[in-house]
Amino acid sequence: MGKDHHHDHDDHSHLSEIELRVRALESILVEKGYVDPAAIDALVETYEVKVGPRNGAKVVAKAWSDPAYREWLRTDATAAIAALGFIGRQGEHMVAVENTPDEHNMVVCTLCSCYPWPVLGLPPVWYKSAPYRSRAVLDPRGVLAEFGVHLPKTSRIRVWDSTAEVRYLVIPMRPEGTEGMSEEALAELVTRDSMIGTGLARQPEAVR
Amino acid sequence: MGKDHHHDHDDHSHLSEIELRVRALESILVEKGYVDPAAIDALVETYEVKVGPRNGAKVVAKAWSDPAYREWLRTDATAAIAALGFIGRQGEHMVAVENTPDEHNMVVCTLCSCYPWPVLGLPPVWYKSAPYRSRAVLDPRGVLAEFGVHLPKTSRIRVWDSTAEVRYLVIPMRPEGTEGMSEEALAELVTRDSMIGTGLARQPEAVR
Amino acid sequence: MNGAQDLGGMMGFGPITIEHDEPWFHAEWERRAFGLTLAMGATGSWNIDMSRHARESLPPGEYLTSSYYEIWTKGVEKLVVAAGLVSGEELTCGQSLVGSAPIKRVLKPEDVPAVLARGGPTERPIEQPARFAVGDRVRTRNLNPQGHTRLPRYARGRTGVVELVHGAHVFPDANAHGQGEQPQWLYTICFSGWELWGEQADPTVSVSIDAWENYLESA
Amino acid sequence: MNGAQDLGGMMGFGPITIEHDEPWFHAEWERRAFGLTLAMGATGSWNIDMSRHARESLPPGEYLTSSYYEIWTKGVEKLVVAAGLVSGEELTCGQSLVGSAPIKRVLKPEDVPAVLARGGPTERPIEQPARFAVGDRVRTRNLNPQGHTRLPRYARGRTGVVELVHGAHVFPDANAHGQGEQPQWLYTICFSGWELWGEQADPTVSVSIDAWENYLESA
Repeated sequence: MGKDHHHDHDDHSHLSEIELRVRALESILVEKGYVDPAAIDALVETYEVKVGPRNGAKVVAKAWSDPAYREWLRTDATAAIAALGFIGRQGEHMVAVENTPDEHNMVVCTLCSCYPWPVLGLPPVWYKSAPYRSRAVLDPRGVLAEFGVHLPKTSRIRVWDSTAEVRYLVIPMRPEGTEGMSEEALAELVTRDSMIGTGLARQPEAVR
Repeated sequence: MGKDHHHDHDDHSHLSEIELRVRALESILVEKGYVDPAAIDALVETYEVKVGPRNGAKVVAKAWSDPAYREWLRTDATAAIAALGFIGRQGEHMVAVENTPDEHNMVVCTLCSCYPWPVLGLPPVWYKSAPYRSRAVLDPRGVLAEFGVHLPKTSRIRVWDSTAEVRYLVIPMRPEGTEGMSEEALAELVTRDSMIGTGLARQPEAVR
Repeated sequence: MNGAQDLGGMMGFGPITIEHDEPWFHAEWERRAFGLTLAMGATGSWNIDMSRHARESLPPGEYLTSSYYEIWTKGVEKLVVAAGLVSGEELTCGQSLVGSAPIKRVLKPEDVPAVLARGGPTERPIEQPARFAVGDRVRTRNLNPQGHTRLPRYARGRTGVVELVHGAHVFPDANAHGQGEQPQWLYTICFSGWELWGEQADPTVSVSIDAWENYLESA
Repeated sequence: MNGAQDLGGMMGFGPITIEHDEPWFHAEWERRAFGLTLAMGATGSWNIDMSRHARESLPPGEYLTSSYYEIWTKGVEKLVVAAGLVSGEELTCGQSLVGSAPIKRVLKPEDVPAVLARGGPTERPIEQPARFAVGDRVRTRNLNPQGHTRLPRYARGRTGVVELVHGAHVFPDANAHGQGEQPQWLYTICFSGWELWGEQADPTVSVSIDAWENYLESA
């Protein structure tokens, strides 16, 4: 329909418009002294380099390995996660929810993009997108299938819509055959998606 | 924000894109023999020249003047309207709803643009627009105010959302001081908006 | 479907733009889009419920940023492709590339008045008696079909009163998907503003929808 | 508000686009938009609820056709104008035209780690005891405010069970509009899929929202 071509064209002109717009906004805010551009650099660096889902993987691996920590995580996730050094913005009030053979947990923010930054970093584009936000609460089984996750038909699916400042971390099920693995090795099995609930932990074979 | 300029630009390129698109579609359909361009001309001419809200105004004026017709309109609007020659597409199943000092009727189609073509012609852009469709059912009083209609706070407002193939014609209240006026003169007082319910009939002074 | 067409109760669209002395069409292409939509409709290649579904299943962002006759045009494009009358490639390159497919009928200019006068009545005789009568309290079902429906979201799971009984009419939820007309009793159901919008609603407002029997249960 | 941000249960957006090895940012302007949104947030000129409302009150068609950081950028533009920090004219011509307005604080790069670590906790001590306890059946109110709310449309007027009690938290519906924090008890309310989406819903699904006490009544 001449449509794809048109869309490509749109995306390009769009990008340059928004580039100009962001540049203008930053220059105004900097010129007025409201924003220090070096602070922007520091913010970006924090989330591009320092904070990411490896943090959450450590939390999960510890919960898999240490029953006392797991219990702490269940009863006071904010404190248990803070004990590993993961604190602050968009993780002020944490709740950990545990998958079981009977129940699978999945997290969404239908109203915006709430996501536990200190343990997972910034959300992926799909998490913030209309297709995910619209369907996660209506058809979570269909959404999971798109992620390649096919649960038994009898498994309960529990969706957590993050409508307040509470942030949810899914504790995926520990894969079979991982007895005796170190926390570090276990952490390798914990994917970002498994902590959102759109994936499962990897099998140990997959990382060997 | 450099925004208005950009939008203007968009609208222009947009218009030409859609112009090309409609032209291409028509030429394909004509070339394949599915559509006779003269039939398109005839359809357009019908609704641009022949069918419009003067039809509905005749219905309303007759209802104001003739109690038997008014009763027929109330009980079988499709037949009563057909008796004046207004029949067919988008008016197959008509219901007339009468305003009273206590209750004001207003028509919308929240799901698309259902509208009684044989009596009102094609709907105005605002009737088909998101602002009207979204708010007519939630805040009809606010919508009426935007049309300059300020009802007493105690007046009931009755909104008809045309979700099926039934089409609604509002019979506005007959203005005071119109006793003895001919049907033809009365029809002059009946505006399109008064038959949708976003207006009132004009006062006789206004047309003198 | 819970698409962008289901606008009742949405917010954020701004004021209503009222155009004085509005022309019936604002550009020549609108005339052609209007006429070709009706002319193609008259070929009998699809029904009105399929047309509506073709329009409402545009991606929501596209639906809300397209003008009215743009939506109609995109709807016809989808319909002719789905009906096998035109290929996607033909639309892309803007010209007919292969012969035409069989078509039931072609609207001739001289038949326009008769076709418009006939319209498309949707009332059908059915044997089953109406389940509800004027004055009955009914509750709309909370239906969320992926396909076409004429039960708007704002009126689902709400209790109202039967105000009119319209006879049995073609059921759009079936007819839009090639499942036949499956006529059902059609009712006007009136709800209080409170029931629809909660305790903060304007107490003078009531709103009705026209609802097929399948949308309803006794309340 | 019933804006385009309220996406739960909508249809028609197509499949989820999953990007493997997705970068944190897809263009330099996204980095800047992200950083300047957080840096301006740190000035204390508005709160997070005001930010969310600025974004969600974009016209729905614009919201749905803007990328994520475009929405953030447009949000900041609205907020700086509303706060009197930048004029619409300055945004239009893309440069500062007059002196700056007073501002509470400016985020320095060396303070970034501490500011992020502190975050913005929303729990507040209140004297009033919680009205509901874990296991209580509650019904969400059917609220349709013109302003900000965190009660999504799909979960209004629905009966569920209190699953968690989170303490009292800042009430966004007030805080977004400069009416103070008005902290209230916050609960996780769990609903069956049937309750939310009707009898045709997947019986294995349940969905929770986090709901402030004002959103709830006993059921």
